Amino acid sequence: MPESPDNTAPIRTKKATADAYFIEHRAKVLDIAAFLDRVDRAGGEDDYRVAALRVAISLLLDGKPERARRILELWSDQTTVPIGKAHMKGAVGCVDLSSSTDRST
Amino acid sequence: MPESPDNTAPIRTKKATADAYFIEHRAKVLDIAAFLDRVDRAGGEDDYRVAALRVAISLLLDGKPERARRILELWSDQTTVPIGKAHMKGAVGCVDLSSSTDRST
Amino acid sequence: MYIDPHVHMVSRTTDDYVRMARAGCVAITEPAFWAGYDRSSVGGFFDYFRLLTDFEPRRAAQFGIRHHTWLCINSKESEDVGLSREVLGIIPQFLDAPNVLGIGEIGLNKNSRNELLILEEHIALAAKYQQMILIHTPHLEDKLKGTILIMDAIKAHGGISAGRVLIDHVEEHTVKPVLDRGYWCGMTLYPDTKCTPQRAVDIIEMYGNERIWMNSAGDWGHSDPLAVPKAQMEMRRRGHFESLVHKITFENPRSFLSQSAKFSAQPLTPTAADVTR
Amino acid sequence: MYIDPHVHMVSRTTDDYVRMARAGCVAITEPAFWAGYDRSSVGGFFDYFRLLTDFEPRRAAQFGIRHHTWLCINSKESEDVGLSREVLGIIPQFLDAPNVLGIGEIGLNKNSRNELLILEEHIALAAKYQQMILIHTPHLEDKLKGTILIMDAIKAHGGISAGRVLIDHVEEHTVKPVLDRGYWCGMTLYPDTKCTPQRAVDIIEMYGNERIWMNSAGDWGHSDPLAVPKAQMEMRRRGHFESLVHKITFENPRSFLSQSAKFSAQPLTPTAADVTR
Repeated sequence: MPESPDNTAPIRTKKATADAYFIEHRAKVLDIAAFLDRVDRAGGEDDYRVAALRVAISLLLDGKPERARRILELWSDQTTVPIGKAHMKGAVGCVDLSSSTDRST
Repeated sequence: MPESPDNTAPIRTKKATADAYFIEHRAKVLDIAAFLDRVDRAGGEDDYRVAALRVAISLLLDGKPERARRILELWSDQTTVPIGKAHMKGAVGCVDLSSSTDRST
Repeated sequence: MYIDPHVHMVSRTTDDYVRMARAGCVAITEPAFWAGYDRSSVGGFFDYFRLLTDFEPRRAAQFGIRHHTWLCINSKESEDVGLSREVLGIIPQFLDAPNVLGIGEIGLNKNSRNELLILEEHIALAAKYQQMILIHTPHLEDKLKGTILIMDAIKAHGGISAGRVLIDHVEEHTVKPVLDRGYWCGMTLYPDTKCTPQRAVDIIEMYGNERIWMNSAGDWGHSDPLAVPKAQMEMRRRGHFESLVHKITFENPRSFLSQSAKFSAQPLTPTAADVTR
Repeated sequence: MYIDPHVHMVSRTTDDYVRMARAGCVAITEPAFWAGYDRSSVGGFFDYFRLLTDFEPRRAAQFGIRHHTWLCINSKESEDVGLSREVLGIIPQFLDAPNVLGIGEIGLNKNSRNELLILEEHIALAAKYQQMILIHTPHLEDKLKGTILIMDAIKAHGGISAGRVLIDHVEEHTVKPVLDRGYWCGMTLYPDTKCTPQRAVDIIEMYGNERIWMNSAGDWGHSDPLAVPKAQMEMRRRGHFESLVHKITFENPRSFLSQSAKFSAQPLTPTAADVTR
């Protein structure tokens, strides 16, 4: 068992990272493409969750670090006061980015 | 067993499509974000596969239909002549988009 | 009840047979495949074809599953033209076996000249012996180019009816060219590198339900011999009619495969455990 | 060898215990959880706490796994303040059971006023009885807000040491605030809605390996009681040292949990099948 006093990982390269993980993320990009195509083919009004997904996808390409953290923050309820009453038990996955409703009332 | 002469599916809405599939594609966007963050943290030269992934991601947001088909075409070898000899058995997942090498020689 | 028309059972366990049978699998077809390494002599292929035509159908029958097969040397081994021709030479003696449906899975891998040469010779063999053809299309970035080259090669021969050729592993960028030329097509449900059940059902919604089937291509790699019933669940989840589920996963493969009189999807009573081994 | 410090075995099978034991699980802790529906009376909680303190440790012992637990009423049920207080009233009589480590998983779900009220009363109970706390943070879009509200509530009480509180289900946007305030944190490996093994290992690489653990939170929904050994594989795949794998999946949870003298990860010989049922 190799030991390291500070438990650090071996240094990795971008190439090694792509060797290990490119194929599965290639598949995930295709899955998202197919999902967005599916939404296109469906009828009815636009859905705020899909809109929030598109905004998140744009963050993937903005050239800044910590995309995962920033996307999670984007989708988060940014209010700070408890809501009056819980009317459901589940969660949706994102807030409505087009809404400025203060849900703390 | 309900029957339909033309085997068509029930009409679906964008909302119903998001109800069924949003959460898992939300997770896939986060996975891709974390992968791109991981590449950022790694050392060495940029990898052409990650570059091809970024171009594909930009197609997710170009507002045109058939993203899945177009992304697969983007990643495809567009040459039309057989190569001289197969030097490997596997495939990478995309061509090098920065290269105009004719691989048919 | 379903048919998995492309699954490499030589690489799967008896537990997989049990699970497939429980999920409703009544018939399969097993194309000859690459072993994960290049076989070193024609003798290795001879024994593989014996397995596909003798042992494997007996193994499947114990679980009430009808086993059929297709014979060839894989395009991954086509750079060795000499060995490939030796293998082509022994195929005819197996074509009369009761479970052989035709030549397959032939096609291209890296789209090389020798692969194309050996593909052409397989096509000629199929034509000479009036065999159906099961086509493997290349992986990932090589698929689009290879699919076109393969269809051009079949057309160039001139002696093969498009309706007797199944072109497998189509995805969103290859399904339309294949259907437009009159071929049957298969969608392979495979982790990461081919279609997911969702994308396969999308393709049916976009390109129709004629001349198309789904298969697992379960093999010695990361793959899922229960992929077809999982895709059935995906169709039901979307509210597709049970009649469409049945058409895609049973009637369509039965229609194509029944062009060989040897194919059957009739109920089969599981045989006793095979004690001849 | 690993510890799964958050798994709801009441909802899992004996087969899961077998697989966990084979994968190297030596100890688990099971926080009290929501049943999938609201329990209708304090009697239901009484029986649930008996299960967690009596039956489940005996079941786990048959597989050589040491079982520990945490007690509470879940935040999903906190809108019923009256029932919640009844449940708070019966918890003390269970706190001396040999496998009870503290109060948990308490926290917030939709970040409502009543949830916060009942959380504060749980915190006060933990302080009064000098119990450790295991915190559940809300799901998805509610997590960030809830994590801050929870930490504020613990701080406002003033009687709880941060080092005796584990804040679970952190993700990339909550891990740093939790660590910065001196708490322990847990990463939950869960399909779609929490961390994947990959993202959890990313977080370790970005935020360090102190005061952090991983768990499966296996429950009655789509979840994976083998998630921790899978994350160990992910660490090895990246070339992390075995010492780091061991630290994250064994030493860290042992360090935190050993603040209770009742915790043990010592080897346990599997007991005979339990025939008292």
